[in-house]
Amino acid sequence: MSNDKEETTKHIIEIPEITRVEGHSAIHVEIKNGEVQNVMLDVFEGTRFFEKIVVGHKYDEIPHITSRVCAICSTGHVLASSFAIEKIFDIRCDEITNTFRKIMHLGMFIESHSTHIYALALPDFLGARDLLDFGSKFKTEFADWTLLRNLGTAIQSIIGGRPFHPVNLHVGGLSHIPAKDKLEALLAELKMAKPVALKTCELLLKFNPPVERTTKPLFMALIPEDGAYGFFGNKVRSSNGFESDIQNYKEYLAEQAVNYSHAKRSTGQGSALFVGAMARLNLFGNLLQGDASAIYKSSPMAQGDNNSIWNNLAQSIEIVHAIDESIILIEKILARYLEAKSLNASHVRVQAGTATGAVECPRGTLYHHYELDTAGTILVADMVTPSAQNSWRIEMDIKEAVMQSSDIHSEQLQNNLETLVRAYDPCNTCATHMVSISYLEV
Amino acid sequence: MSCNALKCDTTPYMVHKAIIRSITNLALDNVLFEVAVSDETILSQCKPGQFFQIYVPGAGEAPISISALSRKDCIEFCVRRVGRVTSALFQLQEGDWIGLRGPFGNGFPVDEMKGSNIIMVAGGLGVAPLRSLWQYLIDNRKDFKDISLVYGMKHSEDILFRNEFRQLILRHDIEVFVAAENINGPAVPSIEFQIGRVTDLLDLAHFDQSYKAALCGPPIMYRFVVDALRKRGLCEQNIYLSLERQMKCGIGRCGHCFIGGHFACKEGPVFSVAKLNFMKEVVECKGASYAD
Amino acid sequence: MGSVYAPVRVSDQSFAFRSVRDEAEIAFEALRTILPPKKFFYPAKETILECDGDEVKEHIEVVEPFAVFGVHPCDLAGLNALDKIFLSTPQDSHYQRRRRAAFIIGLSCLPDKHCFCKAMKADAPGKGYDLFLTDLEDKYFVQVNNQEAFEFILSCKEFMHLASDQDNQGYKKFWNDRDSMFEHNFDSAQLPNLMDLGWDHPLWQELGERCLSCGNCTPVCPTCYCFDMTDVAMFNSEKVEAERQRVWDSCQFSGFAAVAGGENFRPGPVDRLKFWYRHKLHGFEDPIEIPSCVGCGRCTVSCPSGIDDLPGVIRILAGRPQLNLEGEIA
Amino acid sequence: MQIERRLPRIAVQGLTGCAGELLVILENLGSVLPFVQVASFPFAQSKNDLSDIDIAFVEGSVSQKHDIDSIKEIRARSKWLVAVGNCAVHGCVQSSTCSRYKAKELVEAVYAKDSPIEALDAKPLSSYVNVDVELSGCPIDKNQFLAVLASLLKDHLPYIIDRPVCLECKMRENGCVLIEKNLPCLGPVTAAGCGALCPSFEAACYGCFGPCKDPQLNAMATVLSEKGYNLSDILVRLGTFGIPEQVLSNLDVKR
Ligand SMILES: Cc1cc2nc3c(=O)[nH]c(=O)nc-3n(C[C@H](O)[C@H](O)[C@H](O)COP(=O)(O)OP(=O)(O)OC[C@H]3O[C@@H](n4cnc5c(N)ncnc54)[C@H](O)[C@@H]3O)c2cc1C
Ligand code: SF4
Ligand code: SF4
Ligand code: SF4
Repeated sequence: MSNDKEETTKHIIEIPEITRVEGHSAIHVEIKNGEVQNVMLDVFEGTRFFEKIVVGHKYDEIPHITSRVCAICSTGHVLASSFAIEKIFDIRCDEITNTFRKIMHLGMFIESHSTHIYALALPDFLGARDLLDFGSKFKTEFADWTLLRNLGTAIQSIIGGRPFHPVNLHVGGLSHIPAKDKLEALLAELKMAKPVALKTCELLLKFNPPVERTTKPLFMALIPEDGAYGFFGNKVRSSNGFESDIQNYKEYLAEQAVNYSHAKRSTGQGSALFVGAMARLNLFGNLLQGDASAIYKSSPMAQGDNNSIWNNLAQSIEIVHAIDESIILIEKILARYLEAKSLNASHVRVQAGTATGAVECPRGTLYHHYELDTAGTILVADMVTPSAQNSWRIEMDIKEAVMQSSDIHSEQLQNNLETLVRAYDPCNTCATHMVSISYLEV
Repeated sequence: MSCNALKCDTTPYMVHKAIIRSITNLALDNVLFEVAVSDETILSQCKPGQFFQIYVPGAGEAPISISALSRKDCIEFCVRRVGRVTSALFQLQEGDWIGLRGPFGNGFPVDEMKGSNIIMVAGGLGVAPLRSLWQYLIDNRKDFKDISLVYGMKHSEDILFRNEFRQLILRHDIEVFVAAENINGPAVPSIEFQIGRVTDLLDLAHFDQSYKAALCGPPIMYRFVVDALRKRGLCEQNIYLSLERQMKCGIGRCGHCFIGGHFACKEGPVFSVAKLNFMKEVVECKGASYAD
Repeated sequence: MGSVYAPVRVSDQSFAFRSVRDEAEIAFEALRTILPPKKFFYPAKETILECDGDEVKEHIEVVEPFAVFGVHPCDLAGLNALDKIFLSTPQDSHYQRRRRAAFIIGLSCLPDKHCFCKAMKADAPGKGYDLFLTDLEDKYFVQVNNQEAFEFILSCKEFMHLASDQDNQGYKKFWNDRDSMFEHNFDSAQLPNLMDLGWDHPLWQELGERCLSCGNCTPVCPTCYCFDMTDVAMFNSEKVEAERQRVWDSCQFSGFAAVAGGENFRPGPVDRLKFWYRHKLHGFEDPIEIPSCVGCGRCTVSCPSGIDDLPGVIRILAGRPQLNLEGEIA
Repeated sequence: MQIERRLPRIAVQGLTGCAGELLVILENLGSVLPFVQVASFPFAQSKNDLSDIDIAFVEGSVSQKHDIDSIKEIRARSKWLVAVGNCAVHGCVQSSTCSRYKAKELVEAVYAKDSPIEALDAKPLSSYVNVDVELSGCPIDKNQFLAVLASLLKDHLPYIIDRPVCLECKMRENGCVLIEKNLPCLGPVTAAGCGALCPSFEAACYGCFGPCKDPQLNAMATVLSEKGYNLSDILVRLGTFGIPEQVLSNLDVKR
C-alpha cells in the first residue's frame, strides 16, 4: 500500500463475496487518482497441492485422486490423467472404449454447462435475486435446467457410476460395460432434451453484454483429434495462428504463482489467454454440424463480437452439440454392443516415462503431466487448469469495465462485474474457487 | 407354497401407543418417564426386572427396564441419555406418545425369593430395574424376611430417586446403604453417604449365606460384588444379576444379545450366577465377566 | 403372474438368483449362488413399520406369487432352519408372507471340494420344496411335495410321464454316486463337543489376526439371520415421516455386541470369529437344535482372507494331523 | 393471533474441497425446499445470512486460517453442525498428503520458494470444533443426505451406517473382485454408504467413503501383500481417503 499521502484519499470499499460461482475468491481493484492501477483476482480457497498429493501413488489410483480436484469437471480430470498415463504405457484403447469416454465427457459438458447457465448466470439476466428466487419465479426455466442437468448426470451415472467422481473410468479402459437397456433409455432421454437445449440458446441470444469489450482476446483450444468438433486432442491452436503439441505446454503456457492468490495463473506466449467454450467456437466453430452450427453462424460471435458475456451462449451451443453427438455415439455403440470389452488390468504394461495429456473441459483446456517410475509410481506431476489460464484475462476484463465506468462505486458496476466474472464460469476448485470484490483506493 | 392359510399373522414388531403422563428430572441426563398404558393385559404381565422396547418414531427403539408400576395404569421408566433413541426420548414432552413393546424377558424370580432374606445391590443406573423389585418386596413385605438395599454411584450428585431413598431410610423394615466415590454438588438432606464403592458397603451390611442377592449395575461391578458375596458364603444359585446387552427385537431373533448360546432377552436379562457359569462366552468376554 | 428366479452368472466365478425370462439366461451349472435363497424371504433390507406423525402401521408388502428355480438340498435345509426361527411364536409376518407366496423348485447338484452338506446331514432333498428335480442327464426325475405342486404337474402333463422302474433306478444311482463324491466326511454329532473343547485353541488367535471383520461370511450363509432395526426419517410431499427398517447385521462387525458406556462384549476379531463359529458348529439354544451350518461352503468361497474354511477348522479342532493352515488357505 | 411458523433455517457452506457436496445438495434442494429456509448457500444464492442457523452443512477441510475463522463462526451460530463429505469428516486426499509432507514443503513445491501463501495441514472439522453429525462420502450419497436432514428436522440424531462396503457389496451380489480378480479392493475397511459402487462396476473400492468403524487394517494389508502388492504401496493406498498416517505407520503387518 502506498504511503504517498499527498495525492491520495484512502478508503476501502468492501463488496460482499461474489456468490454463485464455484468457490471462494475476491477481486481487489487498486485505484490511484482515478486510474485503475492493478486488478488482483484473489482465490482464497485453501490450497490442496494436487501436484504433490499424487506423488508416491500408483498409476491406477491417479484418475480417482485427480478427479477430486473439482467435482464439476471430475470426468475431465479422470480422462486427462488417463490419457497422459496411457501415453507413457503406450496403450491405445479400442474404439468402443473411446466412444464411451467421449459420451461420458459430453455428459459432463451437459451437466456443467447447464448448471452454469441456469443456476449461476441466468438469474442475473432474468432479474432473479438468486437461484431460489429464480426457482420460484421462473418455473419453466427451472424445470429446463433440471431436465438438462438430469440428462448430464444420467449419462455420467450410467457410464461412470455416479454424477461425478466416476468409478468406471480407469487407465486402460472401462471396468464394466454399461447395460444395453440403460443406453437405450439414455437415447430416449437425449432426444427429449434436444428442444430444451435449443430453447436455451434462444434465451441466451437475447441478452446483451452489460459492458463493452475493447481489446481482442487471445483464444486457445485443443485441435480436435478427428477433424470434427470435439474435446480431445494432442495439439493446441490459438487465435493468432500459433500451434503446438501439448507436450510443450510449459513453453507456451508460462505458469506463474502470484503472491496475492492461491491460484496460479498462466499466460499464453506472454499474453492473457481466453480458453473455454467461446475460444473453442471461435477457433473451431466451423466444424460444428447441424443445429449447433446454424445457431453459431447466426450468433454475434460468428460476426466477430468477442465480448466475454457470449461465453454463456457458447456453452448453450455446446450443449446442443453434445446432445446430437451423444445420440450418434450411443447408436454407434449399440450397433456393435457385443464387441465391447471391459478392462483387463493384466493387459496394462507398466513402464517408466513422461507424458502430457489434455482434454477440453467445459471451462477450457486441462493439462495433466506425469513422470512415472518403472513400477508405475508417480514421481512428478503437474496440472494446469482452465481457470488458471483465464485468470489474467478476467483481471483485464475487470480493468476495462472499471475504466469505462463513470461511477466506480455504483451498484450497477458491481453487478456488471459479477456478471462479467461469472460469464467465464470460473471454477476455482480446480485451481482452487471464486469471488468477493473489494476496491482498494490508494 | 407350504401353507394355504389366507391370513398372515401381524408383525411382532407392532408397538403399543402409550402417552407420557409425567416427566421428572432425577439427575443430570437421567429422567423418570411415567407412561400411561391403556392395555390391562400388558400391565398385568409386568414383573420386576423385565423390560420394554421403547419406540420413538423416527429415532428407533431401546430396551428400558420397568422401574415401577404406578397410579394403577402407568409404568415408570428411568432413562439415561446416552445416544440416538434416548436423546430423542428426552426431546418429548408430557402428553406426547411413545411406542411400547413388551414386557420382555424373565425378571427377578420373585417366587423363588419368597420366604428368604434379600439383599439388593445397585450400581449407578442399575438402581432403575431394582426399584421395581424393592417396591414389589415392600408391597408384599410379609412374604419376605430381612431386606437390605445397597446403592453405590460415582458422584453423590448423581443419586437417583433421592426422595424415595429418604423414605426408605425412614422405614425400619429395610436396611439401606448409600455410597458414592466422590461427594460433590449440594448436600442431599437426610441421606448419609458413605465414601467408597458398593463393595465397601457390603462390609457394613448385615447378611449371611442365607440371603438371596439381586444385582444390577455395570459389568465391572459384578466382578467384585459377586466375589464378595461368594466370600460371605452366598450360594451361586442365589445370586441373580441383570445383564445389559444390545437388543434390537426383544423376542430372540436379532441375535445381538446372545450370550453363550442363550438369548439374554428371552432367558434373561436376569440370570443366576450358577447358570452363567455354564455359559462359556460370558466368562470369555472380559467385559461381561464377574469372575475373570 | 409373478417372477421366476433362477441362478444366472454374474461374474467369472459367481452366480446369483435373478429374475429370468428365458431358459437361456439360467446357469444350470451354478453350484452355489452368492446369496442363498433366504434373500427372497428375509430380504437384506425391508420396511417393518411405517409411521406418519400419529399413526404407526405395519408395512404390508404385497407379495406376488413367485417361483424360485434351482434350489439345491443344502439351501432347502437352510430354509428349513430359517423357518424354524422366523415361524416360531411369535411368527414373523413379513417372512411368512413371502414364504407363502413362493413356489420352490429344487434341483440336484454335484459337490465340489468346498461342499460338506453330507457331513452336516443336509445333502438330501428333505422338505421345504414344492417340486424337486433330479438331473438324470436326458430327463428330470420330479418329486412332488404337495397338492399345489401336484396341480402344477397336472397342468403341464404333456411334458411328463410316470416314473418307470428304470427311472427309479436312475434316481437311486444318481444319489448313490453323488454320495461318494464328497471330499469331506466327518461326524457332525461331535461338533458341539469339539467346539467346547477347542474353545481355547490357539487357532482362534491365528484366524482372528487375519480376519477383516468385513462380514462377508454372514450374509452368504443360509442360516445366518441376525439383524439390526433402524428408523429412517424421510420426506414425503408434505411432511417428514419415518420408517422402521430391518437390515441384515453381522456378528463380525465391531459394534454388534457394544452397549452404552463404551462396553463391547466382543471387541476384537478373535472374539467375534469364535462367536460365529460357535453358532455354526454348536448351534444355539434357539429353535434349531442342530448345528446351524448346512455345509454349503459359501462362507469358504466368499472370505477374502481365506480363513472361513469350515472343514479345515473342524479338522484342526478334531486334532487330525495338523494341517498347514496357510497351505489350506492358498 | 396467528403466529407464522418459522421454517428451520439451514446453511450450506464450503471450506476447502471440490464443491462436490455443494453440488449434491444443490441438486437435491428441490425436494427439501418446502421444509426448510435456505438461510445461507453462497454457492447458490447471493444474499446469505449466517445468523441463527438450525442446521449447518459444511463441506471441505480446514486448510487455511480463513477456514478456521469460518468454521468457528458457523459452529457458534448453528444448533446442529453436520460435516458433509470426506474432506470435512476425514480431511480427504489433501490431508493424507499433509501427513506425508510438511505444509511448507508443499507450498514450495507447488507455488514458489518463499511463497507468501499460508497453508495449514488439512484437517477435518472435528479437529477445530465440536461436530454433531459426520456424513462421509466423496461425494456423499444423496439418499443418506436426505435421511440425515429428515432426522435433524425432527431433532433426532440420524442413523448413519458405519459397516464395511462388503456388506452392501454382498447385498448387491457382486462377484468379489478381491477374490476373483485379485484387485486391491478396500471394501473390507471402508465405510458403506455408496452401495458398493466400485465393485458393482467390477472395480476395486478405493476407499472414498473413509474408514469404516474399527477397520482391520493389519489384516487388510496382510491379505493384499499375499496377493503380491508391495507393502509400502498398500499403505499409501490405504491412506488416500482418510486413514491417518499415524495409524498406518503403527501397523504390524505379518510377512
Ligand atoms: C434389559 C435392558 C434394560 C435396560 N434398562 C435401562 C433403563 O432402565 N434405563 C436406561 O437408561 N437404560 C437401560 N438400558 C440401556 C439402554 O437400552 C441403552 O442405553 C439404550 O439402548 C441406548 O440407546 P440409544 O439409541 O440412546 O443409544 P445408541 O445410539 O444406541 O448408543 C449408545 C451407546 O451404545 C453403544 N452402541 C449401541 N449400538 C452400537 C453399535 N451398533 N455399534 C457400536 N456401539 C453401539 C455405543 O457405546 C454407544 O455410545 C437397558 C438395557 C437392557 C439391555
Ligand atoms: S457356515 Fe458356511 S458352509 Fe455352513 S451353511 Fe453357513 S455359509 Fe454354508
Ligand atoms: S469386492 Fe470388495 S467390497 Fe465386495 S466383497 Fe469383495 S472385498 Fe468386499
Ligand atoms: S466402492 Fe469404495 S471407492 Fe467406490 S464409491 Fe464406494 S466407497 Fe467409494
